[in-house]
Amino acid sequence: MSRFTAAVVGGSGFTGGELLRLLVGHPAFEVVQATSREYENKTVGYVHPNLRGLDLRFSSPEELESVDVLFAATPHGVSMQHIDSFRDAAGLVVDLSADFRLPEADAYDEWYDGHTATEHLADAEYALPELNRENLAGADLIAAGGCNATATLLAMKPLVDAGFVSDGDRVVVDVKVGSSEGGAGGGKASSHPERSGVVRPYAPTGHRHEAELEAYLGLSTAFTVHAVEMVRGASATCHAFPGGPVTKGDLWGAYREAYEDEPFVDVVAGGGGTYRYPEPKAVAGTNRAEVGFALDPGNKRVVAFGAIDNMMKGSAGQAVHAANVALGLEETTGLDQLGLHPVGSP
Amino acid sequence: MSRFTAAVVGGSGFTGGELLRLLVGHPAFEVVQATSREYENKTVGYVHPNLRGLDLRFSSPEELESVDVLFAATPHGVSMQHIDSFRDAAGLVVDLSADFRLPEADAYDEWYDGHTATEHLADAEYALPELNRENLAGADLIAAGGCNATATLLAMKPLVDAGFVSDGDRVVVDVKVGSSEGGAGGGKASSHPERSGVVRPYAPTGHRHEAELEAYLGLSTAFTVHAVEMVRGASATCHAFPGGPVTKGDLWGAYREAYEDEPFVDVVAGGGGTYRYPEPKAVAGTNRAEVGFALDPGNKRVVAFGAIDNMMKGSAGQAVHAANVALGLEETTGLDQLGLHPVGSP
Amino acid sequence: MSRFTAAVVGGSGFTGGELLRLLVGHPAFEVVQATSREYENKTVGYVHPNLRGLDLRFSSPEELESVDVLFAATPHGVSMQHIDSFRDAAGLVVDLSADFRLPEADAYDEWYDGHTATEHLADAEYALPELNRENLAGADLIAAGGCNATATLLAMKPLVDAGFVSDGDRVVVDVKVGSSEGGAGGGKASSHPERSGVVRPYAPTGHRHEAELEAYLGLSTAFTVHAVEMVRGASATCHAFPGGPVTKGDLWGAYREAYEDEPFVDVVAGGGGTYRYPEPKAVAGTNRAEVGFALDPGNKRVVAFGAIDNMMKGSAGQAVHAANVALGLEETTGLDQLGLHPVGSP
Amino acid sequence: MSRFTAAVVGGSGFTGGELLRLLVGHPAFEVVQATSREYENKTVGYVHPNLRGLDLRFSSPEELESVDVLFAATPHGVSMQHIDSFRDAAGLVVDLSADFRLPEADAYDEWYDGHTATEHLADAEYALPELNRENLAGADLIAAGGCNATATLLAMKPLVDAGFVSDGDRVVVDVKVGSSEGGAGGGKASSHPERSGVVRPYAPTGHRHEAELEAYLGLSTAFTVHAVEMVRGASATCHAFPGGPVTKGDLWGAYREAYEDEPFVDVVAGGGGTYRYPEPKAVAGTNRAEVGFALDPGNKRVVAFGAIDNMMKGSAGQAVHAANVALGLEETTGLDQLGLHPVGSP
Amino acid sequence: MTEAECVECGADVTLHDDLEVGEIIDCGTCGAELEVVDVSPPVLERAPELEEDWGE
Amino acid sequence: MTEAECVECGADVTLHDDLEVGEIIDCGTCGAELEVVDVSPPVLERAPELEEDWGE
Ligand SMILES: NC(=O)c1ccc[n+]([C@@H]2O[C@H](COP(=O)([O-])OP(=O)(O)OC[C@H]3O[C@@H](n4cnc5c(N)ncnc54)[C@H](OP(=O)(O)O)[C@@H]3O)[C@@H](O)[C@H]2O)c1
Ligand SMILES: NC(=O)c1ccc[n+]([C@@H]2O[C@H](COP(=O)([O-])OP(=O)(O)OC[C@H]3O[C@@H](n4cnc5c(N)ncnc54)[C@H](OP(=O)(O)O)[C@@H]3O)[C@@H](O)[C@H]2O)c1
Ligand SMILES: NC(=O)c1ccc[n+]([C@@H]2O[C@H](COP(=O)([O-])OP(=O)(O)OC[C@H]3O[C@@H](n4cnc5c(N)ncnc54)[C@H](OP(=O)(O)O)[C@@H]3O)[C@@H](O)[C@H]2O)c1
Ligand SMILES: NC(=O)c1ccc[n+]([C@@H]2O[C@H](COP(=O)([O-])OP(=O)(O)OC[C@H]3O[C@@H](n4cnc5c(N)ncnc54)[C@H](OP(=O)(O)O)[C@@H]3O)[C@@H](O)[C@H]2O)c1
Ligand SMILES: [Zn+2]
Ligand SMILES: [Zn+2]
Repeated sequence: MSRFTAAVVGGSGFTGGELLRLLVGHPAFEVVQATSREYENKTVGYVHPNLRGLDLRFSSPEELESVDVLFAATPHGVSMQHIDSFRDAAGLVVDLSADFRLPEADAYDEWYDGHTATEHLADAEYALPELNRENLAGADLIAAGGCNATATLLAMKPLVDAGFVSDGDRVVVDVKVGSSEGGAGGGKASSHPERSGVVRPYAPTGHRHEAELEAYLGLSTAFTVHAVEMVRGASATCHAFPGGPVTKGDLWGAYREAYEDEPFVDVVAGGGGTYRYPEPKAVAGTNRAEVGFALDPGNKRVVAFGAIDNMMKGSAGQAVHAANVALGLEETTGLDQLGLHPVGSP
Repeated sequence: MSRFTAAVVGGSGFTGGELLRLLVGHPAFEVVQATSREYENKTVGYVHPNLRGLDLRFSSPEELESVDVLFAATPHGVSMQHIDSFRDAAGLVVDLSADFRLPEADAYDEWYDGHTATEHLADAEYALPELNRENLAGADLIAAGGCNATATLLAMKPLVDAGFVSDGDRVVVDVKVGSSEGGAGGGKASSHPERSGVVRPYAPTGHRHEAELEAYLGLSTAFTVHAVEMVRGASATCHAFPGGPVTKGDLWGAYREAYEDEPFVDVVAGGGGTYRYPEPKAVAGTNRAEVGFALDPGNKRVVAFGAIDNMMKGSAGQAVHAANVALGLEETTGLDQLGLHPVGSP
Repeated sequence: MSRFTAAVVGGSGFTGGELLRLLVGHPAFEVVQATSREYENKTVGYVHPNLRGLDLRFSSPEELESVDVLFAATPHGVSMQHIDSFRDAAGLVVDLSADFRLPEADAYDEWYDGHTATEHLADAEYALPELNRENLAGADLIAAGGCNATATLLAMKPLVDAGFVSDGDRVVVDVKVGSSEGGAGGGKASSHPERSGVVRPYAPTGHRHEAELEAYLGLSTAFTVHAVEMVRGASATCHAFPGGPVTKGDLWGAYREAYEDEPFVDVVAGGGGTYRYPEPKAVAGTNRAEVGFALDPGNKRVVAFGAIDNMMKGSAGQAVHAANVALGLEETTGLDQLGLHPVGSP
Repeated sequence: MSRFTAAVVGGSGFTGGELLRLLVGHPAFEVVQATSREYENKTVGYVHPNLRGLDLRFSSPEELESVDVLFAATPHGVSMQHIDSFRDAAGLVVDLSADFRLPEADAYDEWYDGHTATEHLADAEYALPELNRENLAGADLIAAGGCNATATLLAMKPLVDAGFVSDGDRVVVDVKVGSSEGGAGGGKASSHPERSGVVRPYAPTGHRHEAELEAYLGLSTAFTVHAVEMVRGASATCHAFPGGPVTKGDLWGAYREAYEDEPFVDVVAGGGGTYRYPEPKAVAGTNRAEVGFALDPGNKRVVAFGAIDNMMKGSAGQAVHAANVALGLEETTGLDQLGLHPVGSP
Repeated sequence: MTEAECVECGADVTLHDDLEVGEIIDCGTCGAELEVVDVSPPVLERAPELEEDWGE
Repeated sequence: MTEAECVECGADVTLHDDLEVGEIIDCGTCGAELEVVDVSPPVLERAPELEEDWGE
């Protein structure tokens, strides 16, 4: 197997830590740098106790090593600002922030605070292979999707592809997420006593991930995001109202068509036992997604579900998956982690 | 203050325990009986550790004492079967099950397994004072609402009353609930290792509480209920699409109109600090409801929220509140519990 | 009933919030001031969502109102510094910090950073009525105990009183506490993702509460404190090795002797059902303590348990209880909250 | 690499599921059978959602396939009863129950309900390689240790080996465990509403794992086990009182000596950052153990900590590790899972 | 080994040899619980569902 | 004590005496954070919001 050197900018953060976990166990990568300004010179294990065994210290993002692949796991706006030096340092840049997720500069004016490096937008490819596999091979700038967007895109894609939901239709997306979505820097509302046990509408309307749904599925969505009691996990419940009649068989057909060859997606839709629909805890720690659906004939509604680990399939795992595709590696390399059963609130 | 004797049938269950907690602290009630078949002759504190101080033992439901008020906290179907003896034993019967919640016998054929005591349906009053106060005074058969229905009814009522949502409109209701909703008898899926940390679509479609929304607000709803990590709490997120334009001021007007004189309802809609929208943990252990809304102009959507303690405002608290009204007591008597802050996952 | 005015210095903190909750529901108190520097002029409900109904805004601790009772819920060192103005403002000062808990100035040099207002130490009475009731009547400076110390004192007192454990004996105390013990200001280790689900030895040795055990029971203890997953609660497991033979009957005798007339202490020691030994969640939100024991004849060991709500019996509740005694009120006034069942992780 | 066929008796249980997860990902094993009476003919994924991808159905334990290695993950007493057929079916039997853990038949009379297959006891080897590596090579009956015993053995072994604690000394062991320890069959006390958020002394005295400490370290321990809020994890806090003076340097020396060559043990003892002492959540899902210590000079005490995943290092992981040794495989084969960070309450 | 079609999702379900009428198996694709109503040739039907009872 | 109308929900907000321009208070009804932009007579405006930053 060919081997590639890798750097993680923002290695002390939550998704940066996940990247390190994945790359350290990945047979084709060798991690040569992880940056942190706050923890410069501290061992990686100081911050990430699961990586105590790793013989690596954080270094400054000011002095980037030259590598094959640079992963950036920094807050919105940082990659935009440093994209030139990132691309100088590495042939392939994989960014986990929103900075290169949307194809059009305009969308950044509408949904974010504008864009300051628009000349790179045309080079960027959306990382989710289930949507954009064909454009990833050989890409040199990849933008990992938003976690809530990813859960929703995977849940809705079969319905869109099969034509059950289309352009004008308004889909209600009700998302539940864990606290790791907020990153390592959390403020007062993220303290354990305040954040524990909540069902908290933290983004009741106007969520930025609506833009990704629009851009990549052409879908109008009305998003509401709730913080719930878990650390890892994003679960999207999408309420769609197809124009015409749909049967369970139609739905199975659509989901099978979309995912039967996908290595990371399981369709879970109403079987027996305890786990009948997608659940984030079943995929925590893995790059897997569970998607599924339920039919509500009385309301002419299809409820589509998508459950992922926000930091994995929703971010770092998706990033590594896309890098595998871009570099011509076997897609699942380094991403064969299995979920845990039983498991509490991971 | 006049005093009333009370019995709790199903006193060893979850809502039965809540009834006992409330009645024991209620200045106008004296509890003379609590039934349980499984725990007959055991002290109430054997089952409910918070009531260790109570000098009362469970007795058989076969031998009902004659009391002023009989509260029944038994599974669906039990009250129907025993309603004659319940009404013989007490002048006022307050039932927490679904057995007398719906006004029409037909609805029981559609949503439940039919009804075997239809002759009592006409006597029954729906317990929620915010909807039905005027009919409760002097009632002698009262049916406490469903918990998910209660959260939704309280969230949506102002929008219906103000005419922002009307008959034909389809409202998507996405509910998140705690494990106590399943009652004390839980099976495998309710065991701690399997139930912990879930975001589990347990009633993806076809939820029976749609019937109460139809009956009491004339509203068509498309319900989906998720089990999430908490023991107490039900939180309804209602996605409504008013026909015409609505402003924040309109919404504040509608909610204030509906609730400014209500002793148990707080409107929480986007202020500052950590707690900006309704949250179940803020009302856990109390008879309070938090309701609120957010406006999504882009999607022409109003998101309405309702958060309650499923066993309190959603059941036992609502029952005692209704009994207070029926008996001519001050409405808040015995129901002045305050929530806790901070609190984890109550 | 006589009525007293009260102020809460540090009203925006966790125990300050509990004081407010208790005093607002207390028939003999009227809250006239709650201070906060950070939230000056904001409503109390902005910080404490359970007190939204309260018509009071935080004011500056620089301008203290003249009141009957001033409660201080500030970090260690603050009361020491302001004790003169506190005592000027109020006839009775009840302090929740450690500043006046220990009788001897020396002890502050050993366990804390010394003491700067030693002239008040002689006036201070330790708040725990179960230990010090006789000295509280008429006191004008009261120091609420430490929460871990309180749980341990209540668990061990019967064994000491009965002579089963004595001076030279070394008792191992293994404590488990919730996240609210850290107060509202928590840092990174208190963020939800890092703090969730831990069994974290946060004070493996050298815990300051050993000093209170020494001072008030004459007991040498080897303390270890673990943070575990809950917000409220402190549970002390005390491993004691009596010199001579002890029977279960002896132990029941000792605990009954100590607590049968105590209004807030329940002895729970190995009965049937699910709740056989003291558990913090059964007393969360209340001023109650559960204490109990198990006999280990093979190891000649007695295991003594104490479970409380750290912010209630372990702090604010204890403070109000002591104030009731000091002011000649019925001890239980305003402190009749019952625990919840079922309840999750409160 | 040589390949071995494997069967899991009790494959529908919690540790049976972990065995399947490990064996499916293990390059040297091929799983040919998983038994369950309750789920006969159902897919493995019906019970274990993390193994949906596995093409295997449960079969009856009455019809055992002939394999190289049979793993038994059945309740105490079952292996004893079927040991002859187990050993007929496989050259190597690895048992996860207590049935062959103790070397002497007498000990079963004292701690369990006696033993009915004592003739096999002499063949059995204790699985924990850190204690018994030299006897595992070529073994054909292996008994995985108890989970609480494992956490304690690993924590205490360095102190015993270094002579800081010896025979007569009484060590207090205070254990905190997750709900998966109870297995999949849990009753009422294990239901989510009752089990959530507890600090529950479930085995206050007389815990059977004391026997393993006695047998394998020659140590007298006074065990108390608490159920706390987590699903996976066992954490032992051992309070030891060495006869003579001990320094931190001595302790570091002892732990390093014991574990520096061990692939699965990390020593974590008071460094910086958030994770300073052993924590079960840092090792959840892995075969790793964290051990550490704190010195309490005032009390002449050493506090030793051990944290593991009860189902992994405390059972299935230990079993696979021992099988690797017995079969002459690289010890870490199939056991390279890394923990997660951040992670909630796994 | 024989196969039959799942009535829920249409996937092929592999059946073991000593199939008996009344047995319940789950579809490996959709997880539906299927009852064997005939054995030669095998015919499967959706088995009656056992829902968790959520009172509310 | 003076009063002013909350610009968010229309409720009356009671104002303390020594009100200063730039102070932020919250409306007792809707909780909105209001900035004092003038004192005589008092004028309140919605204060710029400080959102929790959720990266995702
Ligand atoms: N958390 C999720 O679930 C999730 C999901 C999808 C996408 N994302 C995206 O992934 C990115 C990282 O999120 P996160 O949750 O991992 O955040 P995080 O935990 O807050 O970590 C941010 C990291 O970036 C570094 N950093 C911050 N400012 C920097 C600067 N100006 N220059 C260089 N390094 C800087 C920080 O380290 P130092 O400050 O020490 O340098 C830290 O290592 C974000 O863009 C987020 O939107 C996150
Ligand atoms: N849990 C909630 O959040 C909630 C919310 C709203 C409404 N409700 C409704 O309230 C009712 C009670 O719910 P729950 O959650 O409290 O249930 P639960 O915990 O299962 O308790 C049921 C109680 O009924 C008794 N019981 C069962 N069958 C009986 C029979 N045939 N005759 C007499 N007593 C019988 C049981 O005791 P023995 O078996 O020992 O006699 C037990 O005391 C249900 O109708 C439910 O729909 C519950
Ligand atoms: N939490 C517990 O479980 C517990 C148990 C037993 C005892 N205690 C003791 O109770 C006290 C309070 O603890 P907590 O957990 O409630 O703390 P907290 O949540 O951090 O609250 C501290 C309060 O003090 C105020 N404050 C801080 N510094 C101040 C100063 N220099 N002058 C005036 N006010 C100041 C803060 O408000 P502003 O900064 O806005 O003014 C805040 O209201 C501590 O001494 C603690 O040891 C706590
Ligand atoms: N859980 C832990 O953390 C842990 C840690 C260390 C050691 N252990 C030990 O590991 C063993 C398994 O524990 P667990 O927690 O995995 O238990 P569990 O979840 O209850 O599973 C028990 C398994 O054994 C099967 N079984 C039960 N009785 C049987 C019988 N008579 N013949 C054949 N199969 C039978 C069950 O399936 P069917 O009934 O469907 O056949 C099930 O698959 C126990 O001995 C336990 O002490 C467990
Ligand atoms: Zn199928
Ligand atoms: Zn307002």
